[in-house]
Amino acid sequence: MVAMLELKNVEAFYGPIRALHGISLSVEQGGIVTVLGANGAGKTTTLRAICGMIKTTGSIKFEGREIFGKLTESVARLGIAHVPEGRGTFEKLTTEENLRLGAFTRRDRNAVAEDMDRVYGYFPVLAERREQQAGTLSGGEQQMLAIGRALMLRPRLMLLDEPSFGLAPMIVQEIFRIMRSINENDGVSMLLVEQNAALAMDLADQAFLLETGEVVMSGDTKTMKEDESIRTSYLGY
Amino acid sequence: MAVDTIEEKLATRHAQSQLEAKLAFYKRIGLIGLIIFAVALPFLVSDFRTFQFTRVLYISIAVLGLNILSGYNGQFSLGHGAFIALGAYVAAIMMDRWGVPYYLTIIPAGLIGFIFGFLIGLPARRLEGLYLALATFGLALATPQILKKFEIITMGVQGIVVDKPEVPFGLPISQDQWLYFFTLMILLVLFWAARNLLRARTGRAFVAIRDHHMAAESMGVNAGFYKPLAFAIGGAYAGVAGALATITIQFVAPDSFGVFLSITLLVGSVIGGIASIGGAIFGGIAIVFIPNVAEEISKAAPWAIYGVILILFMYAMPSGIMGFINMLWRGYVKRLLTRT
Amino acid sequence: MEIFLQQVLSGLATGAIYASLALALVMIYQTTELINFAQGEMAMFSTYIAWALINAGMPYWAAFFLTIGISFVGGMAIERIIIRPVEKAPVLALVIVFIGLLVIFNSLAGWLWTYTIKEFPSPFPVGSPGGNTYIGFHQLGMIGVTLLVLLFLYLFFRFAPLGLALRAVAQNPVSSRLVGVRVGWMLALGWGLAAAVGAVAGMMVAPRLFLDPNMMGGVLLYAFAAALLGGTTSPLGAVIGGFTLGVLENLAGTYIPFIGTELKLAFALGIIILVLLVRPQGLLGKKIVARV
Amino acid sequence: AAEYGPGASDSEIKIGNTNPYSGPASAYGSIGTVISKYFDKVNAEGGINGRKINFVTLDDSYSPPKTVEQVRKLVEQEKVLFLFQTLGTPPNSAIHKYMNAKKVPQLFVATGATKWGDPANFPWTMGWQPNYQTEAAIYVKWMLDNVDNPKIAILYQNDDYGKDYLQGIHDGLGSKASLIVLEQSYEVTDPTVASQMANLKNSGANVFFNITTPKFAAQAIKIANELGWNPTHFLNNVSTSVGSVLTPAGLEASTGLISTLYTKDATDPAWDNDPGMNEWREFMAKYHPKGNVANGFNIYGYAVAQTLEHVLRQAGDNLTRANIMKEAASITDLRIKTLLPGILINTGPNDFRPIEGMQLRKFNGTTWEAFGPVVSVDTSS
Amino acid sequence: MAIAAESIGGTPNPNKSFGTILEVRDVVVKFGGIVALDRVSFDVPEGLIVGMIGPNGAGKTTLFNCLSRLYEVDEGDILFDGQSILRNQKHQISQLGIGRTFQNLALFASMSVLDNILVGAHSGSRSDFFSDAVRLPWVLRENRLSHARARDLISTLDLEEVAHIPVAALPFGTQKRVELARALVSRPRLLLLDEPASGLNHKEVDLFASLIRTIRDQNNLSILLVEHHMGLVMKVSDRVVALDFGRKIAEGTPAEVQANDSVIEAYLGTVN
Ligand SMILES: Nc1ncnc2c1ncn2[C@@H]1O[C@H](COP(=O)(O)OP(=O)(O)OP(=O)(O)O)[C@@H](O)[C@H]1O
Ligand SMILES: Nc1ncnc2c1ncn2[C@@H]1O[C@H](COP(=O)(O)OP(=O)(O)OP(=O)(O)O)[C@@H](O)[C@H]1O
Ligand SMILES: [Mg+2]
Ligand SMILES: [Mg+2]
Repeated sequence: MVAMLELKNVEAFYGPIRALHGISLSVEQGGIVTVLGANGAGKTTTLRAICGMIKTTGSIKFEGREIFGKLTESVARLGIAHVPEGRGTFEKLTTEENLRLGAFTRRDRNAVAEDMDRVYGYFPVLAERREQQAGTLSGGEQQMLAIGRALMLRPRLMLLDEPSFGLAPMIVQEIFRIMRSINENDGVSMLLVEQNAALAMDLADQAFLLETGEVVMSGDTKTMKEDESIRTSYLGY
Repeated sequence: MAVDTIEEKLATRHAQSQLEAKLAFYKRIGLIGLIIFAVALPFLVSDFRTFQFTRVLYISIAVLGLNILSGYNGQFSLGHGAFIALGAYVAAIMMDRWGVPYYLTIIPAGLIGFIFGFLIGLPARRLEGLYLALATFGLALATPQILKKFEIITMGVQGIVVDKPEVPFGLPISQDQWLYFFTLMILLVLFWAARNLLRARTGRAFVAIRDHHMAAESMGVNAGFYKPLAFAIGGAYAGVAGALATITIQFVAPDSFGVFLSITLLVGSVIGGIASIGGAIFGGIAIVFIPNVAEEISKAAPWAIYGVILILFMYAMPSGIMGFINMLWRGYVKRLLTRT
Repeated sequence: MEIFLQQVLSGLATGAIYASLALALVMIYQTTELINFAQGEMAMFSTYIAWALINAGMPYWAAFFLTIGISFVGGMAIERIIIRPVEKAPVLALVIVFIGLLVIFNSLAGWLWTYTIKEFPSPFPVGSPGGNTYIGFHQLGMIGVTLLVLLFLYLFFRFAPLGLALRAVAQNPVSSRLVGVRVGWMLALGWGLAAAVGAVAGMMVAPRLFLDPNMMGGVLLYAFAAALLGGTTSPLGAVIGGFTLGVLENLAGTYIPFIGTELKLAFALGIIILVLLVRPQGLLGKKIVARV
Repeated sequence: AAEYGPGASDSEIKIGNTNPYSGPASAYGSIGTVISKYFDKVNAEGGINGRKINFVTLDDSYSPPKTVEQVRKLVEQEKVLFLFQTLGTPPNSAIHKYMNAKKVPQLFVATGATKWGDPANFPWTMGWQPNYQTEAAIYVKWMLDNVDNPKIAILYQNDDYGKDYLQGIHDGLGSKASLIVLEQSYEVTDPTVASQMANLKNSGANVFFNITTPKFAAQAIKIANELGWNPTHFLNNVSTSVGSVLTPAGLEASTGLISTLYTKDATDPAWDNDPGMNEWREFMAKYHPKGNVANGFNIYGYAVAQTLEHVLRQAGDNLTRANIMKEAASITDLRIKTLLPGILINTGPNDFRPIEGMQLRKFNGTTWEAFGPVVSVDTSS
Repeated sequence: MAIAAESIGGTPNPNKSFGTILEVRDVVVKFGGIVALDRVSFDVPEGLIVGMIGPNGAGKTTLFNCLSRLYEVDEGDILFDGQSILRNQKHQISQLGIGRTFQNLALFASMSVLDNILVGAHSGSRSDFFSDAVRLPWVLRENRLSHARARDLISTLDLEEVAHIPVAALPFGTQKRVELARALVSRPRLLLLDEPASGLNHKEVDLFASLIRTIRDQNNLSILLVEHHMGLVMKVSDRVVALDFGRKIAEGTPAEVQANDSVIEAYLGTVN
């Protein structure tokens, strides 16, 4: 079985600065992989590299096809949804317009409408804020919006950059529940960057640990949880 | 960024500060060299060229004013020519009507530019981006019309002719050379002041407002004061430039101050590098010389060539000449750093 | 009273001129959140193309639609070829490129067709309804066409997902790409549509103003003001802004002796700025709030 | 033996000029172009007294500071013998003092302001065309003689040119200035003069002075017609071109316009077989094929260049600046074939106004018909 | 972060004086139909750290924005040191002694770290444009003082390496420290922190907890802390206020609030 997503030796650059020094990782079909690492380790950069948002070298394959060098929009059109760091809200549009844009590439109007209801079902507060200018939503509401917008794409692979960022504990639990259900019911694969390592490790099957742009440790989450250094740095027990 | 021991940290820091000192030294030498060159220039070229460079100097002063306003404070002005007009008329009227010597017109022109700038900056506080552009564009458009309307003061469309300043103290130089030095002196003072200002509390407040309006206020920056202040300072610089323009050209008329002047200033400012001090000089050079170059290339459609030059310039140096130089400089510093 | 009516109607007719170009500005604003200073000159250039086609013997309406098509493609080409290299440059660099385009089109038109004014035909009958001296068929037709363009833009932004995508691109190209919007093509589309709308404006105003390379130079500022007064995101606002401006300046010029005809533009702008001070989003614009 | 000032030699005479080839006044640029072409012709035919003309023409965008710069370049760097046909009142005002201080001729300037004919104060500056005030005075005089109970409305361009005409009308009316019921101005940047025209019509005037440049002239004529306003309509000389003003405005609407002309008009069928105009047409075809024959500037430029040619021929081998000025001030009864019959050029040490005569003409729907003699009004005050 | 970790844990603050520095009185804020704050009242005692929790959209940031005068209060009053701040304008707040950080970062993107922090010193300095332009001696002196203070904070918060780098290029966590330094440089008496720990990993949160307490103790600060990271809130807060739908639903010691039923229902969820 080919991996759904496979990165080989990926380097990434911000101008002349090299932020990734040859990352290799893969996400199985239907799998959930989490990427851990300290501030500035390169987690966000890894996700950006996959989406062609920054200058990269190396090989990135999606379902066996090379997507390296593709435009970001073409990557999205393959069914890869990205919940970006900083949420990427369309601040001047309404909540609903933000969600509609998530489904921009889709032509199945009825299903889109269903999905819209589904997202509102997940996050009732967004339904109440339908016509509100998205930039005035609270931080957490915008985070829900970002996740909702990604779901609207009906992706096959989700790249989630700290989905729990700024969310209240209850919503965090809710979101992880949703992710698990989407993964299990719809077979959506996920690449998850998350500071709440305990939750992430529970959800994911595989984990990669980044340090200054390199993978320093990887494995399935069960064994990783046993690791002493991971426990002290990321899990806190 | 992973430095392990205190010793290592101190060692890198020491190397870094040595390097900084060295670079600062280079910069200073470069600056002194430039000033010497500027002083020597009129002795190397003809009176006509000297006159052209005098224009470069006073236009640079106006561009610097615009840089402070638009580049540092982020208030986009399409009407900066209005302040030049103001300064120019203040000087012309003082000289022509009241017989005031030319050198006494500079400060009043600057002051009146300052006051008008502040007044115009007051409503501008509530206008952002395009709205401010429209308001200032309107100002630029109305300037010649207002000058024509108030004929009693401005002599209307006839304009005002003034005398060329004499060389003082029996110096053995030509009138054009004297005017150049006079303008250069004022320019140096104003550039020095701008540099101080922008590196200090006021300058930081300007940039803070540009970068994040609300955060700036929360840090105690009174945008309601600093925004008009930026207008006032921009206006004062342009006012001084206007007075110098009158003295250099010896003629003012409403048609010298149309919309195109304001647009030209903006073009110069962006080409030079809008958020920079040194860029203003390049802006002045660009404003005076690009049309000449365009004319050399094609007499038939010089403006088309001018447009092409502008576009190509922006392709090559989207952050202006100074932005480009800074990029090269940073590259050089980086190479120095990696060598050590 | 008669003069009042006369001035109001003449203001509406002139307002239609402002409104038609303002629509093009709104169109480009939706995709870039910028005003293209070259929009007027592009419209003028399109009108020359139409003029050349008509002079070569093409029937009016054929030339009309062909010109719209050429302008659409031309607008897209300009975006893809000239604007693209500075897409990511600072805003002011783009503004300078707009200014560059403005002077190039102006100068090119002067070079190709000289500065002598040219007559441009109107598709509408000569004269006026019932032989009245207030408003002619052409002015009425022009107002009608402006409203048609408005309707088209309204439907486009209201119902086509493309309309939403255009606005998204203007605000946040990065997020737009993440949801699969082809940003480059959207920008090109925006430019193409703006150029096409501009072409309609040019062909409608030329019979009134006469065709010359500076035909749109004066109109641009009015259109700019009209678009801001109405609210840059609202096509209807732009049209209302245009009509308001046309009537306002006429009445100011007629009834306020000190303002007279010299300062009527300055006065009208002053009023607009006062309105914007109270209502910064323009008459019909949606208020956009920034928060921390 | 030959005597030479700067810019002149056995083989060459270098002449400087500024014109707005760019900017809002760029329509005037065609004057500079046609003059260049005319000197191409002169040179192709052997030059003047064996010397080629080197005509250096620079762009000043109609902006006085730019003019000063370009003129200093011409005088100090290019070292031209003199300046010829520098265009526009503000640009010429800006260099007026400089030229006279430097004692460099500022010859046949392209503006109709009155101040260029002032040899006592500015002996190095000379105009060429009839000045605007003279023209205005001619209309006023005729109007006072021929219109009963006149009530005057005026539309003028709000700049030096328009104001000069306005001044001329006021001077011509003298104590009768109260006959003016309404004056309206427009800016060159205005899109249309519709509003002004409505007000002028509404003023109840029966006389209309139309002091506008071609585009606005065409608009004004057209709008007056649409408004059903039929005053005695005086159109200033600047905008009399049949091809590029009256035809766009509508020939029917233009019928009855009164103006003064001093040049012939290529689009006027009256001159279709005129030998002088045929010469000009040949020139246009051979040396300036891209030039628009409907554009009156091409006739104007041709005529003024011929005037200069005459002066230079007359100067012979004495090509000093002082002598150029002297020769320019001693023209008697020069006839230029593209000027109207009866218009003669005369200058003298105290007469720096080459063309002072004009002839009233009325548009009959196809052509300008002369009526009355060539008149000149003395405005030197 | 190389912060000395001595004062981790709930050791009581020796500077505690039990005066009240901030009183929020029946504050109401509405946005159209939404009532973002509904008669919220609570106090911040001098020298204490008050945590504020609540679901997303409960109105926490809105309250901060009222304290900064970025939002207008529809009803109610806010007293700082016994004086209503509602008469003050936004730029006067920092001068009163209230410093803050922002939930979504609000740094001056083009400026270096040092300059960002120096802007924070704006309200604590006096120089005007003229004295700046001609470099009057007292301005230079004042400038040296601000620089020294900024340098201090840069080293406390371990920002030396990046002091001259434009903040836009820094990782998120570093930017948060810059914001903290910028808020501290003007020596505020009340510090408002809006989700300072979001985006930090577990270890970093721990370090941050000790940092807050150290800063509080060294500067005699009072702190109002909005945070979703319950571990942090529980560890550092002396008192906790909980909001839901703009209403205060609980107030008390961390333990009390954590055990409160409505808080569990609205905010914490059952699993925690
Ligand atoms: N826009 C940028 N310009 C320059 N450098 C950048 C930029 N964004 C990130 N970097 C650098 O790239 C490196 C990796 O950053 P990245 O954002 O991928 O980290 P991260 O692991 O996501 O951290 P965090 O937990 O803070 O989100 C950092 O050293 C950072 O300074
Ligand atoms: N300017 C505004 N216009 C309209 N609604 C607003 C505005 N600002 C805030 N709101 C609404 O008020 C409510 C409170 O927002 P606030 O940002 O205070 O929430 P919060 O408690 O800080 O939430 P979070 O934990 O997600 O940051 C939200 O529902 C938000 O949508
Ligand atoms: Mg990240
Ligand atoms: Mg919040």
